[in-house]
Order: sequence, then C-alpha cells, then structure tokens
Amino acid sequence: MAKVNCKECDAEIPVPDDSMQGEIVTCPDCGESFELVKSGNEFSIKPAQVVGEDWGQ
Amino acid sequence: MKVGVIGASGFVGGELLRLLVTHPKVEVSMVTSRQKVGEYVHRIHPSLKSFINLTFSDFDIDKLTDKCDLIFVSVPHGKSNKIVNDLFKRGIKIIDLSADFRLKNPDDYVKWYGWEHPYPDMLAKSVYGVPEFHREEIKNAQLVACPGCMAVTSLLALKPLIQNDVLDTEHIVVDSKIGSSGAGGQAGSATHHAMRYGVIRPYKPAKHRHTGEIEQELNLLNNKKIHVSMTPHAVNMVRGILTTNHAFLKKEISELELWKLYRNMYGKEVFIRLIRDKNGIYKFPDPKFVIASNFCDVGFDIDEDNKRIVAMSASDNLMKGAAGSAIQNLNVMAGFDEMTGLRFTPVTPV
Amino acid sequence: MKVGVIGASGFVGGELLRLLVTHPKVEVSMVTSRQKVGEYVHRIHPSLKSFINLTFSDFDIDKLTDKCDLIFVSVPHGKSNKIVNDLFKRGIKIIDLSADFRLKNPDDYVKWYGWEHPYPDMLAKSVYGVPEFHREEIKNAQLVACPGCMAVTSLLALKPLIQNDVLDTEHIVVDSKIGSSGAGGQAGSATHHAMRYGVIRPYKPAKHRHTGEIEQELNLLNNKKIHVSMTPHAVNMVRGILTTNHAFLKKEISELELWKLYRNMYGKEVFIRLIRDKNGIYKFPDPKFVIASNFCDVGFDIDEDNKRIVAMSASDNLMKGAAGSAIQNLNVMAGFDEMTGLRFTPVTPV
Repeated sequence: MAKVNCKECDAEIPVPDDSMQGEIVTCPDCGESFELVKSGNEFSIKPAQVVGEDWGQ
Repeated sequence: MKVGVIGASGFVGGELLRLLVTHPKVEVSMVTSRQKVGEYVHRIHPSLKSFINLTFSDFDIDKLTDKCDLIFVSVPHGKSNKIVNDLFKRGIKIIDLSADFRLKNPDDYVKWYGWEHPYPDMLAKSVYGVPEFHREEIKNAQLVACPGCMAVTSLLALKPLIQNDVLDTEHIVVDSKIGSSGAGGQAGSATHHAMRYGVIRPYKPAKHRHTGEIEQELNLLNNKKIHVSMTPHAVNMVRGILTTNHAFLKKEISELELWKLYRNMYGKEVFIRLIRDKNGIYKFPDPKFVIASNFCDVGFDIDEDNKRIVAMSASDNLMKGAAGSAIQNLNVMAGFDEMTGLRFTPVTPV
Repeated sequence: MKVGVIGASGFVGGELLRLLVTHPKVEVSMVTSRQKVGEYVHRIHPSLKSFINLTFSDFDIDKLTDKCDLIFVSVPHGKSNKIVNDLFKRGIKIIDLSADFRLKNPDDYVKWYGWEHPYPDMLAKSVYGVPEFHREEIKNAQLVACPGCMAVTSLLALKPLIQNDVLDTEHIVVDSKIGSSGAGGQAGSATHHAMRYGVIRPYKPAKHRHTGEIEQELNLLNNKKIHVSMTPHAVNMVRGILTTNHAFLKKEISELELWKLYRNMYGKEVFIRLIRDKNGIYKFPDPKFVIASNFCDVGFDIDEDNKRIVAMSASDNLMKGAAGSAIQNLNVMAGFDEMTGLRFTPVTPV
C-alpha cells in the first residue's frame, strides 16, 4: 500500500491502492484531512476543507 | 518469579494484587497487612474473589526474603523507609510505592515532606521508577522508587520540551486534576462520599510534595534549575488524572516541529500515546480513555498570542500513577517484555 | 480465527472490539458501521488507539463472508434480523447482540417488541446465548442470540430456585438498577449528562421487553408458566447492573440448603461467584466489584417473617450483559476454554 506524509504532523498516511484523484484521506495520528492528488501512479496531498466537530461547551 | 506485597489492604495494594494475579510470569507468594492479619485477601478486595486464596500474613522479614524473589512495599509515606532499608540489607529486590526514596537529595525530604530521612546513604542506591526516564538504570537496580501519580503524568508531558530546551524554565504552571482514589483508602471527612461527591477542590495549591520529584527529574534533563508551579484539584472522578502543563516558549515553534519532538521522544514507547486530533471530537488527552490501562496519553496545543504551549497528559492514578508503573518496573528489572501482564485496553466508558 | 463486527460504533460494539483486540485466538478482519465508513476505528473509540489500525468499512456481505469465519452483529433491535437472515443463508456463524432472535415464539415479538418477526422460521435455529443455561446447544449453533443485560443478570439469580421448584411462581418481583451505558450510545434528552446525572429514574415499570426473555428461559426450567414482574431503574452509574429478585418460598428452606442449591448449580461455573458474607462489610453482590469483568456475582438472603427470599445478582451491563457474553459464546462455539480473552480481574474502585 502506498503512503504519503502528513503535512500537519509528518505521520505516514496509508493510501489504499484503489484510491482516486480528489478522494479525502485522514491522517491516523492527527486527524487532519487531505485531498489526494494523483500524478501517474504517484500520490500527493493538499489540504481539504473539512468541518471539524466541536463540543461547543 | 515469586513476589511478596507488603501493605496490600489499601487501594494501591489492591490494584497491585489485581495486576499480579493475572501476570503470566509471577506468582504472589506472600501478602502482608498489619491491620488485616489472618483475613482472606478476597474479603478485603472482593473483586479478587476466585483469583487468590491467600490470607494476609504479618510482617516477617525472614519468611519474606525466603519465599520471595522480589518485594513490593506499599505502605504509607514515612513508614516505608525502615522496611525498605531492612529488606535492602538482605539483598532482595524491592519496588517501593511510597515517596520515601524518590528524592536524591536528603535536604529535599525536609523541604517537601517535613521529615529528616533516616537512611540518607540509601538515596543514591534507589532509582526513580519511570522507565521512560531511567530504563537502563532500572534494569540493574535493587531498589526502585515508583513515582508520585501526578508527578509522572506531568513529567511525561514536559520531558520532550525540557530536554529540547524550548521553554522558559521559570514559568511552568502544572494545574492537575485527580480522582478520589488518589487520596488513598483511609476514611476521613475529606473522603466521605457526601462531601467528596461533585467537588472541584483545590488542595495544597502551593508546595505540593510531587513538585519536588518533578523539579528533580526535569533538572536532570536540562542542567538549568527548573521551577514548577503546581496546584492539584480533587475532582468528581474515582480514577484518573489530567495534568494541564502551561509553559512559555523561548522561541517560535511550529506544530509540525512539536509533533516531531514528541514522536522522536515517544515513538517507541508502548505506554505513551500522542493524542492531538484536528477534526474529531476527541482532540486532546482525557483520563476517560485510559482508565484501568497503563497508558499515559500526551498531547499539546499552541497559544500563539501568549507564546504559550499547553502540554496535556492523562493517566489512571492507580495504574501508570502507581501499581501499573510498579509492574512495568518489575518487567524491566526481570527482563520481561514491558507489556507483560499490562496489555490492557482501557475500559471506556466507565 | 477471523471475525467481523457489524455495527461497531456504539458502546456495545466498542466493548466488543475492546475485548477482541486482545483475544489471543481471534483476529478482527472487518469492522462495519453505516455512519462512520472510512473513519479510523481508534478515532471513534480512542481508548483502542495502538490496538487496532482498521477503518470502518461499509456493509458488504460478500466481503464479510469471504474474510470472516464468524460475525458479530451489533446493530439496534429491529434492524438486525435482515442482516442476520442474509448472513445465515451463507452458512456463516453469527453472534447477534440485538434482541431480534432471543424469543422462540413469534407472537412474543408482537407482545414484547411491538413488531411482527419477518423471519419466524429462523427462531428455532437461534440459541439463547447464555452458556450457563444452553452450553451444549451453543456448541453446535450457527446463530446465537446474546441475552438482554438485565435479563441474564436476573436469570442467573433465579435459576437455582426455579429449577428446584421452591418458589411461588406467581409473585416474582425483579427490581433492577442499571447504569447509563445500558441505554446505548445514542444522544438524547434522557442521556444528556445534566439530566441523567444523579437520577434514580424508574423507566417502563411494567412490560419491559427483557421480561419476555426471563419468562421464556425460566419456563424451560420448570414446566409451569412463570410470571415475572420487572421494573428497571436508571441510576447514577455508567456501568453496572444490580437485580434484586424478590420471591416467595413455597416451603421452609434453610440458608444451608440454599447454599447447596446455588453451589450445586454454579460450583463449576467460572463466571458465577457466590457472594454472601455474614460478617464482612461486603455482604452481598454489588456491581462495584464486577466492573470490566465477565462475572455475574450471585447472592441471597431470607426474610423469614414474609417467607421471602431476596436473590441478588450484579454484573457489568457491557460485559456479561452484552460483549462479555458474546465472547463467552464465541469461546463455546469455537471450542476454546471459556475464559480465553475474558480472564479479567474486575476494576475496583472505579
């Protein structure tokens, strides 16, 4: 399985082989979400707009 | 490996037994308690029914050293040092859960505990029982002093920052919150359910004795004199600690750099988990997710406006804060895998 | 052995995963949840961080039956029967944690749950998942229906009395007390902390759906029609059940005889402990001493004046009341020792 490095915390994010351009992946360590960018069969990521949940205490 | 437990009628002693009776490499051969001599262990700790058939025996040093390879001492602070000293002379391995051998400098006992240490020469022979700080020394130690519960929790959050010298070491505020089992099993007005329920009770806002250990261990990491300003609070929980460590950064540091600092330090530690989640609802460490496990969850946030870092850590005061650390130290001393008898998933919700 | 868990985002599903990830004979190969597809399991169940790296996948029956030897179904009552029926046709072993296959008689589904069972022919194929009642049948079952949490706790207290026919079977009062995790993970006004905290809230004082199971299983023990009058209460606890079963004796019976009745019935059961202590402070079963374990503690007292027996039983609603029983059933079905992956000392105090 391919891997990309999270821009937020530098953890490895696994990228399933059947992933597609534009798909959203989440970093298992810091929960940041990224949009997959596919060039050839290489993957890279760019920040994705995800509404974070909040306790709203 | 045969072990004995001295002073096993309290919460910490009970938690120690709870872990020992299912530890695959250990057999509990003796359990002593001055007040409960002759009583079945499972009648004092009913949850252990069907796991242990021993009765409490009186303290007999010959029997103990004869029947045990290692002894846990879990008696109140101030009462432990004589027992430990006598056992030490017999050459047996000791894990002490009291505060009596945590500090290296004899003067610190007067300063933080208010009593003169009767065996100052022993202090150099004891190792502060946090493998994430002193793993190599613990391997060869005959005497290991388990840490104070809030101390170890705070230390684990601060270590990467102090060791990498990114903090102003004069203004470190440790604001901790702890459950009622941290006050020990003795009955008293402070622990009466009707008066303990639902409180957020600051106690010893200054000069709390765990401060001594925290400063001692942080100073070893960074030869500057570190000052820690600690205030604990008793909160409406039975188990659990959250320490919120407020510190001021000496220089700009990005979240990415902080992640690297923490991951380089703790990446291989089986009992430290880094908790910092941008978008989920569980963003930072919370004792809710470590209860009954030996984990210390560590996380951080940056307050740019005030150049402040908030390093948070959560543990179970009876586990990583006491009995869990004792077993982890046993594993290190005996050369077992550190998770032996400690591979527990936290119990959530509870 | 590879297992899958369908519907693992709630409390029971989370508890099931908590037990499965440290079960020595089992590997979790698939975890599904309709609402959380693609999400890491440990971000929904943070306590499982470092124990599992899976993400929730969508429900795909081909993948499930291909990758798993046995499947746990942990979806809300009423939603489970279709999934179980489809899986059953594929010949795969199923442990269902919902109420959808607990009752044998189709009419009882209308009476107790208010809906017609869509697969009445399946009811004969499912076994009521309490090994202390149906161990032999569970061994060869393809479909096991785990019991209701209060039902199993009450049943275990009453079984010796009903089977030995010492009770008037018309006046059995089951007064149960249960923690908030028993209401499931869904948010709602009833579970909002501010309104749930500190209550002793009777709910469904009559016709509670667990009554159907209790009567069904007791009738099997004693061919007379047994009537059970059950009233549950939500109390200020997260985990734990205490059932207080009030019943009236048909004939005089001594404490000694009662001890024999219970010991003959449960002497060899690893998850039943008899708790009745004349002089200690812990005299009767109390959920405080079973939390996070699969034990059901059973005890009794006799009220001579009223010829009444008070049979008490305590369990952890998420363990023996749900996920613990599911693992116990797995062990029976797979021929493992019943304590495999369940040999936990209760966590006390918590």
